[in-house]
Amino acid sequence: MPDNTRGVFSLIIINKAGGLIYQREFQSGLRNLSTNDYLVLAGTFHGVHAITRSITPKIPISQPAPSPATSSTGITAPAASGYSYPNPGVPVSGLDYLETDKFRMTCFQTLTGTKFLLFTDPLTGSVDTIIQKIYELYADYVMKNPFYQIEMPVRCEAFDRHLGAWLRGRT
Amino acid sequence: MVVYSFYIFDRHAECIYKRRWLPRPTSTVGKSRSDTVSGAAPTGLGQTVRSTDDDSKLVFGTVFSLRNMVRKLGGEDDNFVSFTTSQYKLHYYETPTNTKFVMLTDLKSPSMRIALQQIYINLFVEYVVKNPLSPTEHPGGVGVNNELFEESLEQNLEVSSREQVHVRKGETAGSHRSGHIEAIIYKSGISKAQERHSCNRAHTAADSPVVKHTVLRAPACDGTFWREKKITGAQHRSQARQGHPYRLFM
Amino acid sequence: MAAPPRHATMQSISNGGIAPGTDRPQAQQTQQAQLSQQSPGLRVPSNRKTIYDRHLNRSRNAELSRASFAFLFGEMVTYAQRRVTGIQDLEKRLNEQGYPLGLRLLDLLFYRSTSTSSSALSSSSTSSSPPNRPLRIITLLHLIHGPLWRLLFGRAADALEHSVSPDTPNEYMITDNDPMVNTYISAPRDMSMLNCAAYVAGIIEGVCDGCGFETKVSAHNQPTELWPSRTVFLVRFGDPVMEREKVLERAGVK
Amino acid sequence: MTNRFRCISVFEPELIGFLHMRRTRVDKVNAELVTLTYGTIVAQLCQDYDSNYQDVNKQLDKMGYNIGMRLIEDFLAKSGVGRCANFRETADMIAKVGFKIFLNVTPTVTNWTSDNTQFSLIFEDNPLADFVELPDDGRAQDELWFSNILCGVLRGSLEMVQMQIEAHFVSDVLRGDDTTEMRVSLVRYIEDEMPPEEE
Repeated sequence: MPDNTRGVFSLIIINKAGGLIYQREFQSGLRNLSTNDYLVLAGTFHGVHAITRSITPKIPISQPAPSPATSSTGITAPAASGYSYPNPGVPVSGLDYLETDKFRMTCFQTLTGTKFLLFTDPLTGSVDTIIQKIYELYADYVMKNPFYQIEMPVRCEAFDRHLGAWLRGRT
Repeated sequence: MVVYSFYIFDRHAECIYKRRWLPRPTSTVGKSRSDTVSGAAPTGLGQTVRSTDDDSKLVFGTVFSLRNMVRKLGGEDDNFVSFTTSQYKLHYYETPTNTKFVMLTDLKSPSMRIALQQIYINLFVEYVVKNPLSPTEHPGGVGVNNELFEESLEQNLEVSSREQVHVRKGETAGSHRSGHIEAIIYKSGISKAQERHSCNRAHTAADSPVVKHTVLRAPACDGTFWREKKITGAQHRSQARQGHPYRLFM
Repeated sequence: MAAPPRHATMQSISNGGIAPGTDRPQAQQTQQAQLSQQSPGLRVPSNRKTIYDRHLNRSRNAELSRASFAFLFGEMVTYAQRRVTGIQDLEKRLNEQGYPLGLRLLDLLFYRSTSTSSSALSSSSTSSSPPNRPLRIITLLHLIHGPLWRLLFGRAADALEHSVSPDTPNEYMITDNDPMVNTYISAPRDMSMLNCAAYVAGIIEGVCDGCGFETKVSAHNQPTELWPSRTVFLVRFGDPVMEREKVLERAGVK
Repeated sequence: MTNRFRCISVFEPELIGFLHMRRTRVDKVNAELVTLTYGTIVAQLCQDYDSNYQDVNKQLDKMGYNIGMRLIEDFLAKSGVGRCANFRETADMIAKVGFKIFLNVTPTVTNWTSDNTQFSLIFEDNPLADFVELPDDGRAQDELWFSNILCGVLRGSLEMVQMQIEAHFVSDVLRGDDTTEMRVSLVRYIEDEMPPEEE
């Protein structure tokens, strides 16, 4: 159990439409807002996240490099329009980490569009393993709960219980 | 370290300065040096360049909402420092006068907070605010684009980027310039014609064989400036290198 | 010993297909379903291999991911929930879905316990697992508490208790501290009384009925600090079973 | 539960020592429980739709779709795979990773169409259909697709990762065919709902 989870302030989960579906504070460190503020925050962040993805700098390819004819591609992804991204190997993504003086926010977006925002103090390490574990708990205790409706607010007692237990140090 | 673009927004949420460096895309050897040339050679641009003004609006929108979010969560005294995506890193610095400095760099660059502060303190304040010619307010970026500021900005970024990358030996600007480096100087509000005019004027001056480096020399459009600079400015460059990185002009 | 009242004759479906009528009490009218294995109607693959050619213990220790069971069970609950109103109906329906499993598992249990006669399979009850069906309530309950639980959930149940109060001698309790079926299920607050382990209660009921012990089994939440999803299966045997128990007791049949 | 109970036997004493170990999640279950559970689901459907096998197939597909939309999250969380570059890679991911994790089988991917938008999954072993023999009412073997839930699962999970596909069974051992084959075809890539990309 990563010992440095003491620096985890709070967690927010946003569904793929930008709606807030889960918010929980584990440790005080940030100002706590009303649920309405969190709803607004989730909505704006959803938009901002998309914009940060679209303002990714594009490097013009002067002589259009013959895009490697991947013979086996089915319907090919949108053809390169004379631009390449700074590091082409990595898929483009929106905002992943946000640093401020008082806290650090990690945003993990799943391929299905769900976003996990984890707020930790700037020095907390191994944030990626923490957020990966949270995703596994979410996949287990929310997605497998027949009483949870997809894209709706998460009110799964087992999820809260396991998340709290894991983050507060008891396995 | 590669810098992609740099913006300044005033307290009226208007983009008063924008600079984009588009490094050569597929430089095989090491880091593509962010060769910067002022003034886009109008003819050089084959591809359709994305209309640049909405880019700055998007950047401002992002930065503004993130700043508010951070203020709301972390408290009024917390401020937004930087964010990273899988492709780039955005650095942000806001002065108490609500002037916002934004810089987009690649992922490997360290925190540019100090650099932005330096740009604000040494460049913006010195050459824009204290410049009697430029108005106190900068609607449409008027007065920010004076050569002094531009020139020093180049130096600062050039030196600070070289500091980080420990100087690529033997690389001369001229040999890499193959026509498609371009930096779009875009000051919102200034008509295209005026921009081209200022660029041409600098162009003719730079071609004269003996280029005595003077403070007010505006960098040429097509990078010739660098070659002359190298010839005449060698001692300047070496001087800048040993001196502390931000002393810019003799 | 009278044939178990509701033991349905084996359907042509050894597993899926038409389940025995849910109204278990009245005898099944399945006599006309022909039992012949190679009835002309069913086509078989060209290699003529059918499930009867495979050894019954082939998938004995086979394992699948827990997630697949969780998703299937969750979908079963959602499907049942849409067709009923109220917790009692939902639990009744889950119970009915578990019942046929009980009937089938019973024979599998006996086949595996007698054929291997390994002691590991026999529960910790005093006598080694009896070759034929359990005759007494205690041996039946031990069969459920040990081998059946081990077959289904890989471990024995946590406790087996008998009611001490004189007016309910026919009530027994099997306790499972962490029922596998409920791991991922969080019932909403307004349905906190619901316990989806009614499905397992149905299985137990199927096994008991298969052995000739007509009974009613229900699942109840008994959370504790250490075991938040602890469940107790209340097994209530019918009066004919209790009479028979007394007769057998006098006859000294163990 | 007011009346008090006398304990007959707590679970074997020697296991008490393993109390801590037992609490850790064992993520494997007995295959027969899954097989029998699926069997009872199909049986219940046959009863609810009184043996109208078309409806049963449709309902199984719908149930699979609901499962698929949730199962994809579990798949992504546990396997940590990234986005597939093309449909061929998706097919391999489904066969070699997806089915392996959930049903512990690896169907073979064959019969690709030339434009790489359709392929078949051949199941040598189908745990859902263990112990199963279709009803001998002369219709089931022609109308019922016993494992139709799998088609829904594929459709649901791929839709969540922006791929719209169509899947159906072509042959099934339970119907007396020699192989169990499922045909999967890509309809289209679904654009992200996010604001349209810059050109």
